Amino acid sequence: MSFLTERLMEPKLDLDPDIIARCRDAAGAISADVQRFAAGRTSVSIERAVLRWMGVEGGDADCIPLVNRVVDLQVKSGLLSHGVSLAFAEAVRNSGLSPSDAAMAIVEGRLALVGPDPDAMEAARVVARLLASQGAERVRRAVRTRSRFIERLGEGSRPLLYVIVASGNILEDTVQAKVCAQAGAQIVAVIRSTAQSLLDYVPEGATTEGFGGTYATQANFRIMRTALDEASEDVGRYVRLCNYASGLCMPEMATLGALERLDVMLNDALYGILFRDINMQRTLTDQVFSRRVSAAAGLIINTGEDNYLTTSDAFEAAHTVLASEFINEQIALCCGLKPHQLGLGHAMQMNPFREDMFLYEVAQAQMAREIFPDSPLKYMPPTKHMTGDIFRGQVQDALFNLVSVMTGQGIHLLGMMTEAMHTPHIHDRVLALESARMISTAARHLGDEVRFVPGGRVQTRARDVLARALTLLQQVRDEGLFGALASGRFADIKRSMDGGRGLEGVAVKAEDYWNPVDEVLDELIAEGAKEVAQ
Amino acid sequence: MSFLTERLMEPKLDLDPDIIARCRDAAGAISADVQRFAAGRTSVSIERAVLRWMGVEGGDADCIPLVNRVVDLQVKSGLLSHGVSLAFAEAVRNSGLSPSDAAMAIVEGRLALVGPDPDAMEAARVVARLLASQGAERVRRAVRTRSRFIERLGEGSRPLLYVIVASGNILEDTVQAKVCAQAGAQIVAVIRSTAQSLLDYVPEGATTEGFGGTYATQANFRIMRTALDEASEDVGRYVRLCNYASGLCMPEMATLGALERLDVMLNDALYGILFRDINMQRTLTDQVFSRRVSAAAGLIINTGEDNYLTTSDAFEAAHTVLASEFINEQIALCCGLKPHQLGLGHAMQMNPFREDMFLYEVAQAQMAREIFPDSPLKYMPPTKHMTGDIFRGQVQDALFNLVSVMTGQGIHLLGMMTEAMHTPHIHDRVLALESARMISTAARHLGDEVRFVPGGRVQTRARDVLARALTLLQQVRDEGLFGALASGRFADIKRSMDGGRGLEGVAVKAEDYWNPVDEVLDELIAEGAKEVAQ
Amino acid sequence: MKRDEPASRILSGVDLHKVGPYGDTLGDGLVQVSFSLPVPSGPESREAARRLAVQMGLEEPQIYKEADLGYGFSFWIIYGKCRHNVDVTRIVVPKLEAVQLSFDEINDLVAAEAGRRLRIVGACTGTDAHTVGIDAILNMKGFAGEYGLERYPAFEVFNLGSQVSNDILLQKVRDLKADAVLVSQVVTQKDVHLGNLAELVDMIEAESLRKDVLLVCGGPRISHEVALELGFDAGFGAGTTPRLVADWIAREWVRRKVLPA
Amino acid sequence: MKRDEPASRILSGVDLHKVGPYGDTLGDGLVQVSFSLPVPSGPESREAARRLAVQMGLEEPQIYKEADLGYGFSFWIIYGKCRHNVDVTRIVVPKLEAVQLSFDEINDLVAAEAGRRLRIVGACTGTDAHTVGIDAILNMKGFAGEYGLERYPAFEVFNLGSQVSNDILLQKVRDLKADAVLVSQVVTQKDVHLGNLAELVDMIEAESLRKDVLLVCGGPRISHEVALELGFDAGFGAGTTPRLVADWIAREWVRRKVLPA
Ligand code: B12
Ligand code: B12
Ligand SMILES: Cc1ncc(COP(=O)(O)O)c(C=O)c1O
Ligand SMILES: Cc1ncc(COP(=O)(O)O)c(C=O)c1O
Repeated sequence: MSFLTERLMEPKLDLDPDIIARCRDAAGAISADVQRFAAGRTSVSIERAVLRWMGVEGGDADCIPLVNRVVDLQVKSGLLSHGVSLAFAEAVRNSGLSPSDAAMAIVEGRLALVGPDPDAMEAARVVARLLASQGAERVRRAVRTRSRFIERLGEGSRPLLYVIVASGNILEDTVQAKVCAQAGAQIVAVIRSTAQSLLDYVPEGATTEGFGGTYATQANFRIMRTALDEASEDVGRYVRLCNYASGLCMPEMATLGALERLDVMLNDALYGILFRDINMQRTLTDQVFSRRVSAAAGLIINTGEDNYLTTSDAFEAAHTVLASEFINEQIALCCGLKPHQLGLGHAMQMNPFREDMFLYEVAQAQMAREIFPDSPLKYMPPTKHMTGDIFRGQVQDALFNLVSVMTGQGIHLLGMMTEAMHTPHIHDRVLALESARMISTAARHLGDEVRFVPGGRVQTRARDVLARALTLLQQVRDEGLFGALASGRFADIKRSMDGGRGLEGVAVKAEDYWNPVDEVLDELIAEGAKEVAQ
Repeated sequence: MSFLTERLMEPKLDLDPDIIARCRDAAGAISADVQRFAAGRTSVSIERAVLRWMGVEGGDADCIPLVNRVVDLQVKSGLLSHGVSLAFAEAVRNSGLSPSDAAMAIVEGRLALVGPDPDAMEAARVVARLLASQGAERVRRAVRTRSRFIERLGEGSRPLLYVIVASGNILEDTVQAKVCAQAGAQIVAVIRSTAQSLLDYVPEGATTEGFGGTYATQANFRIMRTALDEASEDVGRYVRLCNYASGLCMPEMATLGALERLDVMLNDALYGILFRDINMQRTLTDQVFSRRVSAAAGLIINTGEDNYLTTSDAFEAAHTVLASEFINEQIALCCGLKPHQLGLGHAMQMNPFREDMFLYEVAQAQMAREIFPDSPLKYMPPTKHMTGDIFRGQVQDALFNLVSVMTGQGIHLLGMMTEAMHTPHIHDRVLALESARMISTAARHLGDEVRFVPGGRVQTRARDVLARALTLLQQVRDEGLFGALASGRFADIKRSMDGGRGLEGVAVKAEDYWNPVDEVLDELIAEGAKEVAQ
Repeated sequence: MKRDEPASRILSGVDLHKVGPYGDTLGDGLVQVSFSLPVPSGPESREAARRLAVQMGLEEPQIYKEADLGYGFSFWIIYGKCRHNVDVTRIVVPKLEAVQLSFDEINDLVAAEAGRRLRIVGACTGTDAHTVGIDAILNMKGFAGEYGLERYPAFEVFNLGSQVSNDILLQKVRDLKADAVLVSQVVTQKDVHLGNLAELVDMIEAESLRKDVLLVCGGPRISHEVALELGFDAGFGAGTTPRLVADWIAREWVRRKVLPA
Repeated sequence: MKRDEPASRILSGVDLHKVGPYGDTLGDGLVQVSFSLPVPSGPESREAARRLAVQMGLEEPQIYKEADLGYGFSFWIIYGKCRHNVDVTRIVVPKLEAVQLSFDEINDLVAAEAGRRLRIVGACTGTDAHTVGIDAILNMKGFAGEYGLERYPAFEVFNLGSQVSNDILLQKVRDLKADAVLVSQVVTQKDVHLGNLAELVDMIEAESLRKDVLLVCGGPRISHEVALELGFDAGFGAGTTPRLVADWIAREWVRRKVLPA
């Protein structure tokens, strides 16, 4: 496993460590609450993810994933709260079929999906554990392959330059991704087709038709990983692959990412709640499972608080981003993720014509680095104030690129001059990469050379935002995260406990709820922790 | 008269004041030398300029300027060393004609050009003084008009944004200049047609055909000043006009600039010597006259050492620019110019792909500000490393714009994304102005907020360059400026004492050399100095 | 020579019958073009890029940037002299009338003519989740310093939010007896928005509701022309301010009351 | 799927008979265009801009930026789908052969075939004062890590510098019995360089020196094709390195010695 450790610059903002500690305390309480809530629940997607860990792949004749068909049967039987794994393991044990064949047999009615008799319980558990540990073996292999790649090829200097491909056609995406790699990209993210987060299944197969993005499927993950492995060899540098563990299938996406050696995944329940109107109970529950999977598979997660500034004003609402980063950090740590796996989101979204905006953006970016010194952070470019003026856009993005190097960001998403217009054309990314690389080189040690005037605009701004974040975090702690979302504390958007999509897929766990993956995840996470300790 | 005073930021580079003082000493010695040399000489262009001050305008039937025809007669008579003014004044006195009519009469052979008899000498002097003081009156009026404009309308915040127009057609230029003014330009420079600096006359009339620029003529000056006055009213801000007092007609250009209320003029003998192969004796002599005219007329001069970095490497040769600024400063002060009239040239010309180039450019720009705190400086954009990639160009220029605000430059020439391709298209300037304005606003107080690490890369670089500038200045002092130019100390170009164009137009002044303009200039300069003192 | 005086008067050379691009000299036709080609860079593809420029009507095309992007692609920046021109005097554009009424006038007009609040149903439809635009028009807070429609006493606003399917929207239109339907579409890749908007028109027509409602759409890639083609009554593009929409709804509603189609 | 494998193979869709622009999907034809118009912005000029794009062969042109520049001008940024395409298989381009000889090989070749140094006269002519380019080719120091022609034992170089009139150049060519003349032209506004270069060819022909010298020109806007059209023997554009020029001169000189025109 590789670690995204950057040299941290000397702190420059004179932030009060006590206030930071109090923010962490409040966020810790919020997170504990969420954790408690999620611990008592499962969801259809968690159960489907469990089946995927246990080796079920593929779809039925109509391309409906077998995992959906199987879990739906369990739901129909009213047994979701017990989980699906034991019943499925029992079916495998009885039939002697491979997991996927067993699933197909169940779907076709050739095999029953009924929980084991009390006396078969232990045998079913054994089978379940065996299948899950086969999944774990694949994940371990993926982790090892990644480590070896990085040891052999390295992955270039920080910040890691991150671009998206989004043609809708996975074949076209692979070529575009390779072009990006050659132009200097270090992370390539495949953006999903617009509606995918609302789908309660993961589509099957290689796909060539998507809108505003390409469907995330296991086959597409594999195709893209292969292409990027080739590109990595070509450019002599490991190129990471990113996708989304987000939306209604968050747990399954994380699982597929773990199995198919993705390296980075966007993962943030708050994003789904606020921007996709996904039910909060559902997605916060799903998130715990997904983050544990990411922790286990050495994935970096990217969180989505940068998005708040697309609906709220970046100057006024900067503290909401910081507060959310604290919450996301605590939730992630609870799930076993290590700080170096946290690409906490933030963004440069201020009106470029605002006086001293550059100073405030520097303050915000520098603050994030100082408060989360061991996390790579994910720094998003200006998007909201981008216009159809591509020439102006190049300038806005150049300023962003400079703030990024100056403040030592870890993951740097590239701004595109055509942001306000379309998903990027093939050369848009190359031009953006060139700008970012030029600026990283030209300003390489700027961060080392610059200090801010004590008590000046930059320091004052940072302290201000931190103070407001503390107030907000304490309010959220008092209301609870669910309450805070209901009262519109983030992104100026209000969501209710029972509103949004996907609540029907949540079940309070029965007394005897069990699945083998939780155990396997504990093991993998412990192994990872040992490695870090070494 | 208005003053380009900017708030100087606190010094940040910890430069040694003693080294700076020693640089000034050396430059002072160099300048005294040049001044001594020039004081003993006159040139055809100085004499023509004297006639222009005395009121001669217009051309003969072939559009050859009357001043050329008259001075050529004087040259033919072998009397250049005595100057033309007394002979001309005598002709006016004898004929009772207006200066231009008298000139025409001389050209047409209807009036003789012979020096006054010894007993008419005093009367001729009186007439000469009268004519010259009429010129001075026009200049005073221009100065007053400018002051009133600026008092009434102001001219916007610093740095003054400077753009060029260069369509070749003065009418087209006026429209383009107005578009610039509306987009935020504060200085509009009309670039001259390519070969004009090599012409030993100033073309006559409004012109619509030029290559790489528009001819500088008195009529064109007037047309453009009128257009910019209209634009100033439209935008509620005085827009300055710039042209060149440079090339073989340097003294006349300065004179026309003074008469036609130009506000800024590029003026640097070194540029002509190095880049136009103009003879050094000629242009250094001409320069003293021109700078005194600029001093008298409240013109800002821009010097051209930025150009060195188009032939030399900007990293290696940075100290040559600084050394040249010291020399230009001392020569200018000797000529009566005040520090606020000195737009000493420097430029951002480093390879954008060089590591830490941004830091070194900041060091250079900051150093220039700290060493010449009372001068506006003229900061040139990247030109040499610009390519046909307009999208990259926008980024290079954005970095330049940022350095400019960050270091508090006074006059900011705008970089064009199309620099490597053509003189600007109408929207090129508008896009450049938008970028510069956006960055000035967004980073308004960046300079106030940032300090450099003591002994770090930025400070070390600045000290290094300063130390090397001192060594160079001491060498030049020892060799003399003429010798230094001969040995290629600037811009990697060698020029000889008698080489280049225009030497034949220089004459060592006779004992009795006299002209009325020198006196008038002394008066005007003294008036200006009084005003500054107030 | 004032700021709003057309170039034609200043240069006294612009022939409005033949308007073409302007670089730095009237008639130079200078145009900048950039594109990628799915062939590697090199002399042959350089010629191909040049020929494309020529086909586009660019004379003397100058290739200023040629970059091999790897994996069989190249990128080109070209300038050339466009020989096309347009007779501007003959252009007639269907367009929305400029705003004429103020906040108060709009409210007064509706009060006088309708005697009730007009019911407005707004939504961002299909899978589109971009609510900022429609919210800018509808929310109290408004946009660019203007109040949104919710602030007008003249309107009763039902903002259904994002990702609303046409089914549900139709249902609401029926239930709420909407006077106007405001649909936002921001994601336009592969023209998803066109299908989605056209479907709504069909559904509304199928329900014979067409003449009862004003059908309005908006979004950064929407224009009034496109809206009309799709069967909407109006379309509003990038930078639309709420009053423009309020004014159009109020006046159009009154116009239809007075002279029904 | 290697870096230098053409897209055609990877997507197995690129038809080399019909190559057109590529945005993000094969065949989309996407092109970016920008230009100013000498008319103020507004609905009519927007339509004019759109029609120009259509005339250029852009389908579904999208206007992404429309700016009024004041004083009767407007600026436009447009994207559209270019319907033109080019048959790349039929393109044949006159081009300089790639460099084949090394520094030493060039010197050896000249030593062997000429038995003396070739005399090279270089200048930046007319009123052009841009010497950096010609110096990059001629000076010892060279360019992009390669030695300039002065460093080659094979050549004797006379660099006349800038602003050299064709008269003086011709004089020197005669006096020095030049084997090759290298002319640089950087300023190209209003095509000044073309006249200047053509004049030199005429003058050299008039003096019947044409067959005695290799006539070479260079500069950022010069191409080999343009050079041939003007009557030169070769032309070198932006980014030329000295060895390319040295190689061409040496081999061309030898070729002519062996088979005189
Ligand atoms: C903010 C934003 C988001 C936010 C949206 C938050 C929210 N609640 O709205 C988030 C982060 C959620 C988001 C997500 C995505 N986005 Co988005 N996003 C943007 C962004 C940055 C700004 C859009 C915006 O808010 N503009 C400001 C508003 C005020 O302007 P407007 O929408 O044009 O509205 C004005 C007018 O058009 C008009 N108007 C608009 N609607 C209506 C309706 C009526 C009736 C009327 C009268 C007027 C009107 O009035 C408004 C005021 O003037 C743009 C890029 C950009 N800079 O434009 C990308 C952009 C729109 N997004 C894009 C994409 C592809 C997505 C995703 C689909 C990507 C993915 N596959 O994951 C996702 C998923 C969302 C989805 N399915 O819709 C693309 C769309 C490309 C295209 N043309 O198809 C863009 C252009 C970015 C890009 N270059 O790829 N996005
Ligand atoms: C440096 C420079 C100057 C310097 C020149 C110093 C000097 N001694 O050379 C100075 C400051 C003096 C200058 C002045 C002017 N310049 Co100037 N200048 C430039 C600049 C910034 C860089 C040019 C350069 O050095 N390139 C680097 C060299 C290595 O590249 P190159 O010339 O292309 O040469 C290579 C190849 O082309 C080839 N090559 C070139 N010549 C030859 C010859 C042969 C035989 C061969 C084989 C190969 C060859 O090999 C070289 C190595 O690869 C460009 C903008 C830019 N970024 O390109 C403007 C530019 C060239 N200048 C321009 C102009 C207009 C001027 C002025 C005329 C402006 C004015 N009216 O005052 C003045 C006057 C000078 C004049 N009359 O020529 C314009 C030309 C516009 C046009 N296309 O017509 C440009 C493009 C700037 C602009 N956008 O306006 N300039
Ligand atoms: C955390 C997170 N998840 C998901 C997405 C993508 O949106 P969706 O996949 O829901 O369309 C984003 C987009 O920014 C995000 O930040
Ligand atoms: C001081 C100075 N004079 C003159 C010029 C213009 O050149 P010319 O007028 O000689 O063509 C420049 C160009 O940068 C300059 O810096």
